[in-house]
Amino acid sequence: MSVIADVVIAALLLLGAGFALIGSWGLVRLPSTMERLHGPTKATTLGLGALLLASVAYFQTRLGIWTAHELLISLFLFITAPISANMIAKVHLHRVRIGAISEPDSIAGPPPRPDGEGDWATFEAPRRDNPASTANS
Amino acid sequence: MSLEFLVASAIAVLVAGGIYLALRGRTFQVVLGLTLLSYAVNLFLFAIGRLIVDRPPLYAKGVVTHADPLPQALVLTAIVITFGMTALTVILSLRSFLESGSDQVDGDAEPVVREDAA
Amino acid sequence: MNRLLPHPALSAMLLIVWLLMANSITVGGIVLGGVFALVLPKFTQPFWPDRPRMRFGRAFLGYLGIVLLDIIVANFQVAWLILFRRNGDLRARWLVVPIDLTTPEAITMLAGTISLTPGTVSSDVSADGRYLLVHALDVDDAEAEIARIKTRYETRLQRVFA
Amino acid sequence: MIGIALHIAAGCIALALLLNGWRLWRGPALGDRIVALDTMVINAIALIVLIGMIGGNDTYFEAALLLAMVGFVSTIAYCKFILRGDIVE
Amino acid sequence: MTLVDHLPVAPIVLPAVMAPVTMLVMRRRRIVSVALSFGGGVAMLVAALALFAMVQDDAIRCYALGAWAAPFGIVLVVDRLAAAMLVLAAVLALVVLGHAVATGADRKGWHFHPMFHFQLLGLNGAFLTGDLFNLFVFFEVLLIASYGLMLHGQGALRLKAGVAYVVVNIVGSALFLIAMGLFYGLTATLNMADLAVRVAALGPADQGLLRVAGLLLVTVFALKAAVVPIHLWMPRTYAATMPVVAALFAIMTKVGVYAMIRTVPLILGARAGAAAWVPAPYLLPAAIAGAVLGFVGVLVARGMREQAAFAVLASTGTLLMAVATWREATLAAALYYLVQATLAGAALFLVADATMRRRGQYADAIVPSPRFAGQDATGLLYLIAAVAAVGLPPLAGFVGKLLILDASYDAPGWPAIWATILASTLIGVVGFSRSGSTLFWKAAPPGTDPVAAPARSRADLAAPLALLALLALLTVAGGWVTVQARAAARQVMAPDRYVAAVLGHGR
Amino acid sequence: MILLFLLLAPFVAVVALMATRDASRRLHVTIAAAASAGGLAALLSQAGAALSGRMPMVTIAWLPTLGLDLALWLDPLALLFAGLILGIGLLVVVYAHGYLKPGEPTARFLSFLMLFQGAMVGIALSRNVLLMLVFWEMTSLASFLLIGFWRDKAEARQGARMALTVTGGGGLALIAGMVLLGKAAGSYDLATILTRADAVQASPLYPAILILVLAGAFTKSAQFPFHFWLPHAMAAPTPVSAYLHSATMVKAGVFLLARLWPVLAGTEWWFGIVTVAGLATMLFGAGVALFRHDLKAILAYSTISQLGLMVMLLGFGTGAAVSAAVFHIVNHAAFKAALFMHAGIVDHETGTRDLRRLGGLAAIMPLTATLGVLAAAAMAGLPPLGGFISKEMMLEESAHTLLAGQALLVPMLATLAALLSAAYSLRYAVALHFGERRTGDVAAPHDPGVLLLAPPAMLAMLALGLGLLPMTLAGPLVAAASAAVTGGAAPDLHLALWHGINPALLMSAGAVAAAVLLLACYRPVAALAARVPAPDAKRLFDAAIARLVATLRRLSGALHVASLQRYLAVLFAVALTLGIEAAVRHGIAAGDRPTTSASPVAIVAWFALVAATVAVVAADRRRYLALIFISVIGLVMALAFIHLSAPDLALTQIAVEVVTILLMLLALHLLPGRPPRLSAPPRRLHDGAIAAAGGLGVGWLAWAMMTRPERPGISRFHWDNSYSGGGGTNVVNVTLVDFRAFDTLGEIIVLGIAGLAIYALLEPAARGVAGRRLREWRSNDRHSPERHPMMFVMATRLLLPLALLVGSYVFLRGHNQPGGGFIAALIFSIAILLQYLASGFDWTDQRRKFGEHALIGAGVLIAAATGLGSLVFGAPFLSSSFGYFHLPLIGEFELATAMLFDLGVACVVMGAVLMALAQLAQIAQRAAKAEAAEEPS
Repeated sequence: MSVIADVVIAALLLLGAGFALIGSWGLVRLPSTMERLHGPTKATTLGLGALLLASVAYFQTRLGIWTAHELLISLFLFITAPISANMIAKVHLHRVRIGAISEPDSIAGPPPRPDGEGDWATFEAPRRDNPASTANS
Repeated sequence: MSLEFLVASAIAVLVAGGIYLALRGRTFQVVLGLTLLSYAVNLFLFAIGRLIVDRPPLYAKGVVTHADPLPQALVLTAIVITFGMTALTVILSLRSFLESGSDQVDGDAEPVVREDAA
Repeated sequence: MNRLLPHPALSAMLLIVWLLMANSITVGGIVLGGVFALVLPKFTQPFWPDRPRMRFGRAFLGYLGIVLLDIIVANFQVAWLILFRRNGDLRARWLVVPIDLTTPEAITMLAGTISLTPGTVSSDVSADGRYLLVHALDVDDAEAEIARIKTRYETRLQRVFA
Repeated sequence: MIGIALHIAAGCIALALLLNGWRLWRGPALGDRIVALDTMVINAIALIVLIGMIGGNDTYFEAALLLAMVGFVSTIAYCKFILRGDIVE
Repeated sequence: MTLVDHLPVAPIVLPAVMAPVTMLVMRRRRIVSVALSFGGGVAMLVAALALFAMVQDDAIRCYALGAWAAPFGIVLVVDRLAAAMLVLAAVLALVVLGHAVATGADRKGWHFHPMFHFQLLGLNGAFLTGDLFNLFVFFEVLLIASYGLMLHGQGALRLKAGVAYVVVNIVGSALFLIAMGLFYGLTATLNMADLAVRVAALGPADQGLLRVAGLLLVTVFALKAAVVPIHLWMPRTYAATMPVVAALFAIMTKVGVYAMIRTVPLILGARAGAAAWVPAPYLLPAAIAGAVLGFVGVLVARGMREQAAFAVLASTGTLLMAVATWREATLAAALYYLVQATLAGAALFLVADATMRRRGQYADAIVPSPRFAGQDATGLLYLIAAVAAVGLPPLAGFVGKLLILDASYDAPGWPAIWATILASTLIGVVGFSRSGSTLFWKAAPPGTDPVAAPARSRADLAAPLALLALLALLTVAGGWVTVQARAAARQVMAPDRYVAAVLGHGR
Repeated sequence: MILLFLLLAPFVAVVALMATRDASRRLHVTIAAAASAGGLAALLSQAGAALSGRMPMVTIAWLPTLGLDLALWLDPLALLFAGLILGIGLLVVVYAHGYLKPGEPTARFLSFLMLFQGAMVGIALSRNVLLMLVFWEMTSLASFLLIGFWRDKAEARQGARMALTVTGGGGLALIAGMVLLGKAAGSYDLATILTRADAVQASPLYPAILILVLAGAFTKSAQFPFHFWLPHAMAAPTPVSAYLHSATMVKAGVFLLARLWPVLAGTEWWFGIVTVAGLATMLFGAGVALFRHDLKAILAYSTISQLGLMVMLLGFGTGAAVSAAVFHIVNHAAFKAALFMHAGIVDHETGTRDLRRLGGLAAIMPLTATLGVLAAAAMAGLPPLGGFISKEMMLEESAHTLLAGQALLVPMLATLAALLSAAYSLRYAVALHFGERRTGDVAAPHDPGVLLLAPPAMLAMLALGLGLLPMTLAGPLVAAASAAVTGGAAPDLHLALWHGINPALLMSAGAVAAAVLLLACYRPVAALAARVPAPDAKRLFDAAIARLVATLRRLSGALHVASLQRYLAVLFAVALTLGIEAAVRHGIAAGDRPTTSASPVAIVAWFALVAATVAVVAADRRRYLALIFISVIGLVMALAFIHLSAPDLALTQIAVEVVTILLMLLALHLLPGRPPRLSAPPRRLHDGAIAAAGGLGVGWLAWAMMTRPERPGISRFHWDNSYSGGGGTNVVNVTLVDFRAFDTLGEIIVLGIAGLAIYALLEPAARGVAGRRLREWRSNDRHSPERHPMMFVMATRLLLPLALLVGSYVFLRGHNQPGGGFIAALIFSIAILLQYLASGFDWTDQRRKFGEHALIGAGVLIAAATGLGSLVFGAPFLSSSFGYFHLPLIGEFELATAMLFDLGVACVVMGAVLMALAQLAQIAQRAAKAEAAEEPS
C-alpha cells in the first residue's frame, strides 16, 4: 500500500513539476506574446493540480492528516487564471493596435474583426444593453 | 554556499540598491529606494533571529528547535509601519508634484519649467 | 426562504470552502461556516446585482467532467507542441467564435473554460458581446475547432444557465 | 523515493523560475513581462507546496492560498495600467 | 491594583482615546470636538502632574503592560526625568492647542485635533517606555503624526519640504531598526534595563558589533535631535511648517536629546565595554557646531520662522554641549536648559505667527514693512522671546546658560564649551537685535504697499504671552526647578537603580 | 526688606506704566518720579546704617544649587552708587517730562527708563556676582531699547544695536570672568570673594579672570578701544544720554572695577592693563572732544575721557587714588548730567546742537547759560568747583606713579589730558555762550520752563557745592566708599580746594593756562587735527557686521540648501563613518556558528532577488518596469520567509506587496512617464560608492550576527508561555496581540494616522493649483476605451464573498495558526479594492457601507477599550484573558480578549488601506467634478 502510494505520489510530483517546467520553457521558447501566453496555463492547471494532489496524498499517507484544502488553491486558480490570460491578451491586442515598438504581432497575424458591427471590446467600449457591457450597470 | 551568506549578500545588495535610489533626484525613485531599503531592513531584523529552516514558531509540546518568534513579531510590526510610511510618502510626493509641477526632490517649491523629453 | 437564503448555491459553496479551509468537519465548524455562508452572500448582494440562476444538477457535473478531461488531454498535447514542435511549424490562429449565451456570467464561464484548456486562450469579447476572440496555439482547421468549442462547451453551458 | 522526487520537483520549479526570470528580464513586449511575472507567481505557489511537503507541515497552505488569490490582483493591475492608465476609474 | 497604580499608562491611553473621539465627533460637531480636545489636553496635564507628584519620593515606578513582567513584556518606566518631560509636553501642548483654536489654525486643514493628540501620544510613549523596540514604535507614532501636522495647511512649499522631512526620517527609522536589531542579536532582549545588564556581560568578540550598535542608535537620536551635520533637514522643515505646529515641534528635537539621555547612561554607560559613553567624543564637536550654526542662522535668517528654527537648532546645540560631558551636574543644567529652550523656541514660533497674521503680505519676512496694528505688542513679545532664546537676563535662558557654564567647568573641553556658549550668544544677540529692529522699528520707505491684513483680535497674543509667563516662572522658581533637575539627573546617572526598579531586586 | 523695596520699586513702576499705557503723561511721570523718589528716600533712611558699618543685608535663596541667591547689601560704595542712580534718575524723569514732545509715548519711554533704573540699582546692591551679571546684562538691554527709542531714525537703530553688541558682548566676557572668579574664590558671594584675594591672585586662572572681567568693564565704560559705541549712543533722547551714557550706566564699569578692587587689584597685570587703558582713553577722549562740533558729541567724548580718568585712578592701586576716583565719580555725575541736560535745552530751544551755528546765548538765555558755564567749569577743573578738587587729587596721584619705569610719563600725560579737558570745556562754555550771536534754526530762543531748567540747575549747584563744601557734602560718603573699595580702614581723607602749593597745583595751573593758549589759536590747530586720519568707527563697525552677515549668509545658505539628496548623503556618510570607526577599532569578525547549507532552490531565489534589485536600479527611469521588478523582489521575500520558518511574515509580505503595488500604480498614473535624467555620471559614481559601502556594511553586520551563536533571551519565555499564558499556539501572533500588544497598539495608530494624513492630503487636492493640474493632465499614452472588461468584472463578483470568507478564516485562526487581524484586514481590503479595480470607483463606493474614518476611529477605540477592560479586573493595561468554553453540539472553543484587540487591529488596517487607495483613486475624478461645479457653463 505504502509503496504504491509512494510511487503514485512521486509520479504526481514529477508530473506536476514537469508540466510547470514545460510551461515555463514554453514561455521562453515560443515565438511571440500570444503563443507564450499558452505556457503558463499548463503550469496552472495540470502542473499545479498534480502537485496539489501529491500534497494531499502525501499528508494523508505520511502524517495521517486528511488535508483537502489544497484543492482550494486550485479553485482559486481556476477562477483567476483565465482572467489574467484574458487581460494580458488585451494588453497585447491594445499594444499591437497602437503600434508600440516592442510589441510584435502574434505569428497568427493581426486578429480578425468580429463579423457583426463594431470591433473587439479592447478597441471599442461595449455599448449598453449587451452582455459585454453589464459591468457598467 | 550557505544560507547565511545568501541572506547577508541579499541584504547587502538591497541596501546598496536602496541607498543608490534614495539618492536619486525624483520622488518616485526615492520611494523605490525606500522600498528596497525597507526590504533589506526587514530581512536584516529577521536574520538577527538566526536562520532556521522549516521550523515555524508554532507552539507544540516538546518542540525544541524552532525559529525565534520575537524577531518575526518585530518584522511584522516593522512591515506594517513601513507600509503606512510608504503609503504616506507616495501620496505626499504625488501631491507635492501636483502642487508644484515638479517631481524633483531638491530645490524649492517654485514650479520648474522644463521640457519633458518623454 | 428567499430572504434568508438568497443564493443557496453560493451559500453552499461558501460552506464547502469553509470546511475545506478548516480541514475538518466538526459541528462547531459547520455552525460557524454556516453563519458565514448565510451572512456573506447577503452582505455582498449589492456587489453582484442580478445573480443568475444556475442549475447545479447533472448538466453542471457533466460539464465539469468534460472540462477536466479536456484539460488533461490538452495539457499533454500542448506539452508536446512546446517540447518538440519547431516555432516555424506552429499553426497559430485567431478564432472568432460566435456565441449564443446571453448572460455575462455564462460568457465568462465559457471564456474561462476555453482559456483553461491549454492550446486556446480567449482573448477578447466583441463590443456587442456576440463574438469571442480566441487564440489557438496550433490549429489545423479553424472552423472545426470553433464548432468543437460550441458543441462541447457552449451547448452544455446553455443548459446550466437555463 | 518521495524525497528524491520532491527534490527533483523543487529543482524543476527552480529552473522554471529562472526561465520566467529570463523572460521577465528580456521582454521584449510588456505583455511578455506580465506573463512572466504571473507565471512566476504560479511557480512560487508550487514551490510553497513543495516546501510544505519537504518540511512535513501544512502551515504554509495559507500562504499558497493567499498567493493564488491575490497574485492575480497585481497582474490585473499591471494590465489595467497599460490598458487604461488609471487602474481605478 | 487601584486606579492610581494605572496612572503611568494614562498619558498614553488618554490621547489614544481622545484622538479617534475628536475625529469622529469633529465630522458632526466642531465645538464639542474642540471642547473634547481641550478636555483631553487638560486631563493629560493633570495626569502628568500627578505622575510628577508621584515620583517625588525618588522611587522609580515600573508598569508592566499586559501583566507580563520585565524583561518579557513591555514596561513603562516613570522616573523623575520621564515625569518632568510629560509635564513639559502637556503644558506646551495645552498652550499650542489654545493658540491653534484661537487663531483658527486648526481649521486650515483636516484632522488637526486627532493628529495633535496622536502626536502627544507618540511623545508621551517615547518618554515613558522602557523597551527599545517600543521606543521605535513610539518614535514612529510621533513622526507620522508630525508628518500630518507638518503638512497641515499644505501649500507647495510645505509639501516640498514635507517630502524631504518624511524621507529623511524614514531612512532614520531604518537605521533605528538596524541598530535595534544589532542589540537584539547580541543580547536577545529588548527591555532597556535588561539590555544594560546584558551589554555589560558581552565578551570581547562582540565589542565591535556593540560599538556599531551604540553608534548607530545614537546617530538615529541625533537625527531626530537635529545634531550637526545631520541637522540639514531641520531648518527648512520647521520654517515651512505652520508656526503653531512648529511651536509644538520645539519639543520634537528635544525628544531626540531625551532618548540619548535615557539610553546612553543606562545602556551605553560605564560598563558597556567598547560602547561605553560611545557618543561622547563626537557629540561635543557636533554640539558646538550646532550652537554656532544655529545662532549664525539666527543672524542670517530671512524670515522669522526660519530664524526660530535656527534658534531651536542653536538651543539643541547648547543643550547637547552640556549633555555630552555626561556628568550629573552638567546633565542637571542641561535638563533645566531643555525645559527653557523648549518653551522659548515655541514662544518664538508663536510670536512669529502673531506677527505674520498682522503683517499681511509681508508675512514673516525680515524686511521693513509699513506700520501694522499691534506692532508694539508683538514687538515686545518678540523682544522677550528673543531674550529668552538667546539667553540674556533676566529670563530663564540666562539662568540655563549660567548653570551650564558653572557645571561644565573642569569638564573635558570646557574652554571650548564656554567659548562657544558665549560667542554664539553674542552672534545671537546681534542677530536678534538686527531682525527685531528691522521688523518692529524700521518702517518701509513711503510708497510701498500698505499692509493689507484685516484688523484682528488680540486672542493670538495670549498663547505667546502664556509661554513667556511660564519662562518667567521658570526663572523665578529656578531654585525649585534646579533641585528637581538635579534629582532627575542623579537618577539618570545611577542606572543601577533603574535596572533594579525594572527587573526587580532579585537579579 | 528696605533693600528689596529699593530693588523692586522701579520694576513695579514698569508694570504700572505698562498698565496705564494710555493714561496722561502727568500720571506716567508721577509714577516714575514716585518710584525714584521713594527709592531715594528708602536709601537715605538706610544711609546712616550703611555708613556706620551696620550694613543692611538681605538674602533670599533663589538658585541654591548654582550658588545664585538674591543677596543684596548696602555697603557705602553701593550706597554712593545707588544714590547717584536714584537721585539723577529722579531729576531725569522730571526733565524728560519737559523734554519729550507731545504725542511721544511717555509710558514706553519711562518704563524703559525704570527698567534701566532697576537694573542699575541691582548692580549696585548685588552681593552675589552672578546676580550682578543678571542686572549687568539687563542694563545693556535697557540701553538698547532707550537708544532705539526714536525707532524711525536709522542712526538710533544702528546706535542701539552697536551699543548692545559691544556692551552685551563685554557682558558675556564678564559672565565667563565672574564664573571663573567664583570658581577660583570658591563662592559667588561677593563678601566671600572679596576676602579671597590671595587665592584668586594665586590661581592660574587669574589672568583669564582679569582679562574677562576687564573686557566687561571696559566695554561698559567705553574704554579705548571699546569706546566707539558711546558717541553713537547719543542718538538717544537727551535725558537718556544724561542718565545712562554719562552719569550711571557707563560708570557701571568703573563701579565694577571698584567693587572687585580688593580681589583683583594690586598685581602687575592689573596695574599694567587698567592704568594704560585708562590713560589712553583719557587722552584719546579729550583729544577728540576738542575737535567735535556737535554738543552731545563733545560731551560724549569728554565722558569717555573722564571715564578713562577714573579707570586710570583705580588702576594705580593706591588708596588715595581710589578716593580720588570715588570722588570724581560723584563730581562727574553732577556736572556731566547737568551738561547733557544743558545741551538738551539748547537743542530743544534752538533746534540745533552744532557749535558752529550757535553763539552768544548768554544774552538771551541767561539762566541756561549760567548753569552751563558752571558745569563746564567743573568739567574743566576750575576752582572753586568739585571738579577742581578731584582733578588735583588725580594729578597728585599721577605725580608719583611709575609706568614702565618712567617717573615722568604718567604725570606728563595726565597733565596733557588735563590740558585738553580744560580746553574742550572752556570751548564749550565760551563758544556757546559768548561772542557773536548765532541761534540756530530759531530766531529768538529763550530760557525753558522750570521742568527743563530745574534738574540741571540743581546738578550745577551740586557741582559747585562739592567744591565749596566738599567735606560736608561728600566727605564721609567718599571716605566710607573708598574704604569699602579698598577693603581697609577709612582713609584719612581731606577734601579741600587748597592744599598749598604742590606739584599738582602747578600742573593744574599750567594745564589751564596752556588750554587758554590752545583755544586762542584754535583754528590752525583744528585744521591740523582735521588732517589726522580719523577712522569712522561706526562705518567700520557697520561694514564689518555687514560683511560678516554677508559671508555667513553665503556659507549658511550654501550649507542649508533644500536638497534631500544632500540630507541623505550626509546621513549615510555619518552612519558609515561611525560604523567603520567601530569596525576598525574593535573589529567585527564573523562568529563560529555552523552555517546552514543552501539548497539549489535557495540559490535560484537569491539570484532572482539580486537580479531584480539590479533591474530596479537599472530601470530607474522606466518606472513601470521598475515596479514589475519590485514585485519579483516581494515574491522572493515571501518565499524566503516561508523557507525560513516565518509563515506569518510570508502572508503579510504577500498581502502588503499587492496593496503597495496598487498604490504605486495609482500614483504612477499621475506622474510623468519617463522623465529626463537628472544627475551627471560623477554624481552617480559618488552615490554608487556610498551605496556600495553601505550595502557591504549592513551585509557584513548581518553576516557577523548570523554566524554568532544564538543567545538565550526573552523569546524563550514567549515560547514557553504562549500557550499556557497567552492562549495561542502561534507564538508570533500571541507576541503581537499579547506579550507585545502595546507595540501593536502603537503600530495600528501609525497606520491610522497615515490614513488620516493621507485623507488630509488628498481631500483638498481637487481644488486650487493641484486641481487645475489634475484637470489639465493628459496622458501621453493612448488608452483602450474599455473601462470594465467583462470577464474581470464577473470573476471579481464571485471572488468577493470567497475572499471575505478566507479573510474571516484567517482572522479567526490567527491566534493558533499563521494569520491574524492584520492579514485578514488586508485580505478584506484587497477583496474590496478588486471591486474598485473591476467595476469602477463610483459603482463600488455607492455599495460600500462603512467609511474609512469610522473604521479607523472604531478600530483604535476597540483596541484601547480592550486594553482598558483589563483595568476593571485590576490587571494592568492590555492584560489578556482567555478561556475554553464548551457548548453542546458545537464542542469546545476558545475565546480570548486578544481576539477583540485583533478586531481593532483589523478595523484600523482596513480603514487605513482603503483610505489610502480609495482616496488616491478618486482624485482625478473629483478634480473633474470640482471643475464642473466651478464653471457651470
